Amino acid sequence: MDDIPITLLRAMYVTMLRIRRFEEHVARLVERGEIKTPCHLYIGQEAVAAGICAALRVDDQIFGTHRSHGHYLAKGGDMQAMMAEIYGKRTGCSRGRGGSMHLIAPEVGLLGTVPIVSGTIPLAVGAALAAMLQGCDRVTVAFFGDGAMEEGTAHESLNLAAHRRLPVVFVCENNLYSSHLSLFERRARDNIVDAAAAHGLVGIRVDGNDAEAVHAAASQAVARARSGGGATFLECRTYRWRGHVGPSWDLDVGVKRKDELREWLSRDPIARLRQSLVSAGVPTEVLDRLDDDVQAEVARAEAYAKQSPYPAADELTMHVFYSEDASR
Amino acid sequence: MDDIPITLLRAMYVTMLRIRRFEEHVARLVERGEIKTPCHLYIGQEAVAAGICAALRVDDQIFGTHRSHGHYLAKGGDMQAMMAEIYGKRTGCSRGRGGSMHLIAPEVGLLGTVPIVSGTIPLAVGAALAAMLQGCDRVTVAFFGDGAMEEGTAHESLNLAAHRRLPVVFVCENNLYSSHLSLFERRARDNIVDAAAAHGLVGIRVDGNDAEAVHAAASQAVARARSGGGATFLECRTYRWRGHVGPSWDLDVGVKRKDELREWLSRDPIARLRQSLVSAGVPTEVLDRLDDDVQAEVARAEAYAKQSPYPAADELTMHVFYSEDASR
Amino acid sequence: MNTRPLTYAQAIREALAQMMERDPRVFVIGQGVWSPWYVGTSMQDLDRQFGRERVIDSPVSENATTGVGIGAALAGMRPVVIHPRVDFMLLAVDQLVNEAANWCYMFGGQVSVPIVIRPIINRGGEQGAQHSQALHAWFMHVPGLKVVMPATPYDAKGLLVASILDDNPVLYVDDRWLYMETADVPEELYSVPIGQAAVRRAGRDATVVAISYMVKAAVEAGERLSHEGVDVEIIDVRSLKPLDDATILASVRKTGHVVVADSGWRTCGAAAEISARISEHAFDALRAPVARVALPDVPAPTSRALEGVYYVGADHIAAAVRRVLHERATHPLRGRASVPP
Amino acid sequence: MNTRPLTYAQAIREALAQMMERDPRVFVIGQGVWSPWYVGTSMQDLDRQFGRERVIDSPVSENATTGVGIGAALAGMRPVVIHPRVDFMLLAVDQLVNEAANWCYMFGGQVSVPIVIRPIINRGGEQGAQHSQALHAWFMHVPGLKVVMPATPYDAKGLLVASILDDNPVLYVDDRWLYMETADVPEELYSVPIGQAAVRRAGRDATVVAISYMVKAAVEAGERLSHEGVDVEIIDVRSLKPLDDATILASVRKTGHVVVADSGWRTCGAAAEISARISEHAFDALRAPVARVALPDVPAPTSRALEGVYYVGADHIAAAVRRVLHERATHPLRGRASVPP
Ligand SMILES: Cc1ncc(C[n+]2csc(CCOP(=O)(O)OP(=O)(O)O)c2C)c(N)n1
Ligand SMILES: Cc1ncc(C[n+]2csc(CCOP(=O)(O)OP(=O)(O)O)c2C)c(N)n1
Ligand SMILES: [Mg+2]
Ligand SMILES: [Mg+2]
Repeated sequence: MDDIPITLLRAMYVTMLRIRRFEEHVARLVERGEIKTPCHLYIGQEAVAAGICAALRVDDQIFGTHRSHGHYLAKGGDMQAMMAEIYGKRTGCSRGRGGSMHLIAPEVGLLGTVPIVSGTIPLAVGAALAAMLQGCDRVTVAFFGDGAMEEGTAHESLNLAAHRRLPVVFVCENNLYSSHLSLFERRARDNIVDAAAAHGLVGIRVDGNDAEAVHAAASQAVARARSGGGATFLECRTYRWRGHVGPSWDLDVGVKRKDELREWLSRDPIARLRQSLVSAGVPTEVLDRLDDDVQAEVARAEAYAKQSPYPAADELTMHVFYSEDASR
Repeated sequence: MDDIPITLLRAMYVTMLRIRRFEEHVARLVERGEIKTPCHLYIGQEAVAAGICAALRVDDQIFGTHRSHGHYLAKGGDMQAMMAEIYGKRTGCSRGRGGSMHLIAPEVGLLGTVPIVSGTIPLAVGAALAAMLQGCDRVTVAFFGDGAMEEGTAHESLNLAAHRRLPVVFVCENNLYSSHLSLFERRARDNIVDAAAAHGLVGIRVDGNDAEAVHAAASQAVARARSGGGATFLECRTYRWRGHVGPSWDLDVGVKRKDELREWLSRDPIARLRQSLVSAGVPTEVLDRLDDDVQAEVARAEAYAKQSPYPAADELTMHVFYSEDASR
Repeated sequence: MNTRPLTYAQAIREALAQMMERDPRVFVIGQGVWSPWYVGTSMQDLDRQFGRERVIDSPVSENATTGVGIGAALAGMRPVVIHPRVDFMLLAVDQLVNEAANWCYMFGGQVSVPIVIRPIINRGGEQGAQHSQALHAWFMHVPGLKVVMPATPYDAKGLLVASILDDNPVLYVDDRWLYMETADVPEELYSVPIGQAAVRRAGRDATVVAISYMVKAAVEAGERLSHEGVDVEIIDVRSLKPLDDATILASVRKTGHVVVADSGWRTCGAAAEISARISEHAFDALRAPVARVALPDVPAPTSRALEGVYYVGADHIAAAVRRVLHERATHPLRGRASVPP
Repeated sequence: MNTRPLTYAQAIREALAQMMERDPRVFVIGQGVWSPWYVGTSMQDLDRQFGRERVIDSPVSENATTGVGIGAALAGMRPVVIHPRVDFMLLAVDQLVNEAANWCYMFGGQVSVPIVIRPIINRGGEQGAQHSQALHAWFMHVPGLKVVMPATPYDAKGLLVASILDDNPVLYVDDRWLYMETADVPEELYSVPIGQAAVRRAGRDATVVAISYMVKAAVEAGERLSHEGVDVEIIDVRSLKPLDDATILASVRKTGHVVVADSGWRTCGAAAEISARISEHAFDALRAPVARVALPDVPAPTSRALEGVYYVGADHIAAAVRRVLHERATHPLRGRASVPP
């Protein structure tokens, strides 16, 4: 893994910081009551989005879930547009029709994130089929959680992708919880990755808090997909620090996970990558300055969102159907 | 396997003959235009239904599919009532509302067969959950095909059964086809049984044309379920001789399987069990007499069905909702 | 009967608890049933009271979970299957329609599927298109399903009890927007008959036929209109299928003016059916066209600015009543009252 | 244009073939598309002509297959997803409604899902409850979906072309009972605009608004009634959503008597919506209540003895027309014609 160039490590570090600081601020805004749309925070899982997306080209495509602020930023989505969306503004990336759970940035290959669990998995397979039919070497990534593997749609999708050797990478972010239920409250064994082989796919388990490891696994999977070798299933083991939804630390709703959380806090993916960078000789002041920049960017995004107008009442019925004029 | 008592072998043989002769006759009736309801013939797969059901008690429960004449008879359903149902008569097991694809014999534990692929798999899991909640040691069996494993519902059901250690046996009759598509036209690998382990279940592959082997595997699975050991997945490898639907020999609709069929015809499960019985000292005349009896029974069923009345036109709207009076 | 004030959510909980106490066949399965985030207080501590074997929080597997409920019902139980949002139940429509609804008929009435499916309508709050859908009209359309939608705490309890006692699949659709409504509810077990509407306000001038949440809005509109001298009769349908035609038609024959108010989409919604039936059976009595108040044919937006104009309520009902009354004035010959005997 | 007689099924096939020839983005995916047992002759040899990479017969995975179509559409393709029975599509309603229908709105109109979903109604033949359902009313109810139901070979081709050209998700619902209908169809590529009804027979006395298969039945009924001196106007809606109100209302204003004929269930069906709209917008013109002809609220039986009474056709339409005309006689004051100016 030491062959990952330092610029890439740095880029991943910035991505992870941008996600962390953005969400920490969103958490405050939710607490202050400024933001109402349900926000499912990604804090703690940043290495997955950053590691995977660092292995992708701009024209590669990804799909996300209800918990996709991180995927949006990692793929290159505009922070201001996301903040405006979360505020319900007309300048939002979904023009105030989506909120936190429906993000899009087609210009950088984020084709959409939606909160129906498993909903985007077949969409990613379809985008991969499109690439194949179009004769492109584009790769598509589906991000989803451990809970999504309980939906039949996920299994149907794996089978379809395997059968047709489609250029898709399934990224299962196993954060050990599906809302208030831990893994063993939902399945007999901790063996999600075995679903891959059962459907005839390569399946790999990776430490989802290690950006470098995620990036390495993703690079292989993407290369396989791009070269016609078919789909890969990556189980990235990680943990969300906050509650299922909202800013709390999820020691509520009967979930007894205080000890667990303590342990996972000590495996902070950002601290870990920072350590790598420092070991590689990057001065800590440089890293601190990056953080300052990111915080300034978040502040600008907030200001932008706040000053943006809301959609007008008479726009309610616009966009039910597509029209080219309205799409611009 | 030589510890299966001869009476049981004989019983399985009779079951298989009853299925075979019944369906051969149904095939003729379809050809003659007397029967119109779509009939999916089980000929060639008889050892599965016979072997599994021989391991069950009367109060154990089963669910079937569009191809369930065999399951109905093996569990002890009344042949006359099934024939009348296929004729669309009021005396049919479903009173003329079901036809060949919707069979029921609750008095012997056949809770229902329906043609939505994978539709009854969760129902069987639910009946098993009921047994657990009721504190009974009843076991439930779900019969389904290889095609059904492509439906997400099947996977969801396996997970639920594994997670709660429910007393259910999943019997996947892998006849290598889902209507006109062979296995490899639908999945990457011939490894259906691996789905079991992926969901945390015991999975076993068995020769579905060997009634004794099926019975042995079923007995173990049923014993495990009954004793609180949880669910088992059995992949029974077999072959249907006829077309997906109707009496033809399925050399039609572009399915090039002439060679394959020839080979499978030579593995006739009935001939094989007959061989076992003969080896065990049962005289062939006895076996031939059994066949005569079965043929006579089929003739009686036909006569019964023919002379039975159709439902009256004004009964159309009866039974949309349940009422105790009407249920009798 | 002894009564005390309960919220709508508490009334649901009480129905479940009392039925589970009384009948060992009753159990609960569904997503989020251990979590207030999904079901509010409508199931609070039920798992502690009855054990997690009988109050089962399920994996994210809507279709199989629903099928498990149906299978358990076929094997002698009385399951209540919870879908914390109608939107998620879209994944379970196969089991609900292909299996539960058809089962009794398909097998000639010999067996029943005594199951309650409880999808919760949970909208607003900037959640958007996939977390706000109300599709009760779909289920009205399907033979073999009963559909109830309580609008008050009293009915929340009584209709849930009736649904569990019913031998058929019943869709019990509750609305999170009603959970904090409070009213006197009897302590005892009682049931509200499925298929009977309730007159929530008697009136002479116009009939408002309202569904679920819109009953509350109608009552508000009725208050307001009374100050304008308009005397509205409000019918709470309570049960969409079977629909209590008699109560609705009696009111329409009296007032000659009708507004049907639904919390679902307009086109092919429940209000369309009610409107069509009124036209069929009380055509002579109508002095103005039947008006519909319903959601516009638009997915739910998220932005508060759009949510504010998307949802309908008392204002819309009041405006529609004024409209139908106005139309009367311009067509003096319409309606039975004007037809010479 | 050069025309020649084609069956309805052949017309579908021709639309697919011509669109695939013309536009490399068009491809087909679904169950049974290589098998006449599922799709009749409507896709005959398409796989040979265009290759099995582009005409994909799918595993029994309705929801994922539909999602794959949607995903491909998002990535620049123009998929046609086939469900050989509406009943099987119940498993795909999640992707269809939660994703396809909502997508454009959810993302503020920036992207479209140019997909055609083609569920086939395939009933009768003693197949029963799980193989006979016609649920177009459901999809009318959902914002963001268009729904077309061709009744003739000409429309079968032209509406399919229009559906593929449309930038939005279109449900193209065809009916196996129409597959052998034969009529002249142009060889050239053409499209029939979505949202325009067609007048199939001009008449003065009563309007029959008919959907899909019921158009044929209405034409038969019209013939019969003409011998009784009753002159019926027949509207083929062609597109359920958007619905061509103007054409329907113009006819109703002319005749004052309406029968709406649908091949789906009655309660909350398409006929309910059409009836409600007519009442709303042409109330003054109505001389009798709008009558509905539709399937009874009963799952499909199997026995031929019951199928014979279950399905509706020309007889039912003719009877309904007679009924609405009779009602006129007893209420001479109803309808614009009778209202003094
Ligand atoms: C079809 C569907 N069912 C249920 C839900 C409710 N729900 C929202 S998020 C979630 C948990 C999903 O867990 P997982 O897939 O592990 O993702 P995570 O939240 O851990 O990132 C659930 C059950 C939903 N949104 N969609
Ligand atoms: C949900 C659903 N999708 C599609 C079909 C059409 N169909 C009927 S039988 C069948 C093949 C099923 O194959 P398999 O499960 O292997 O059973 P077999 O016919 O081989 O016994 C299909 C696809 C259906 N009945 N239900
Ligand atoms: Mg998770
Ligand atoms: Mg098979």
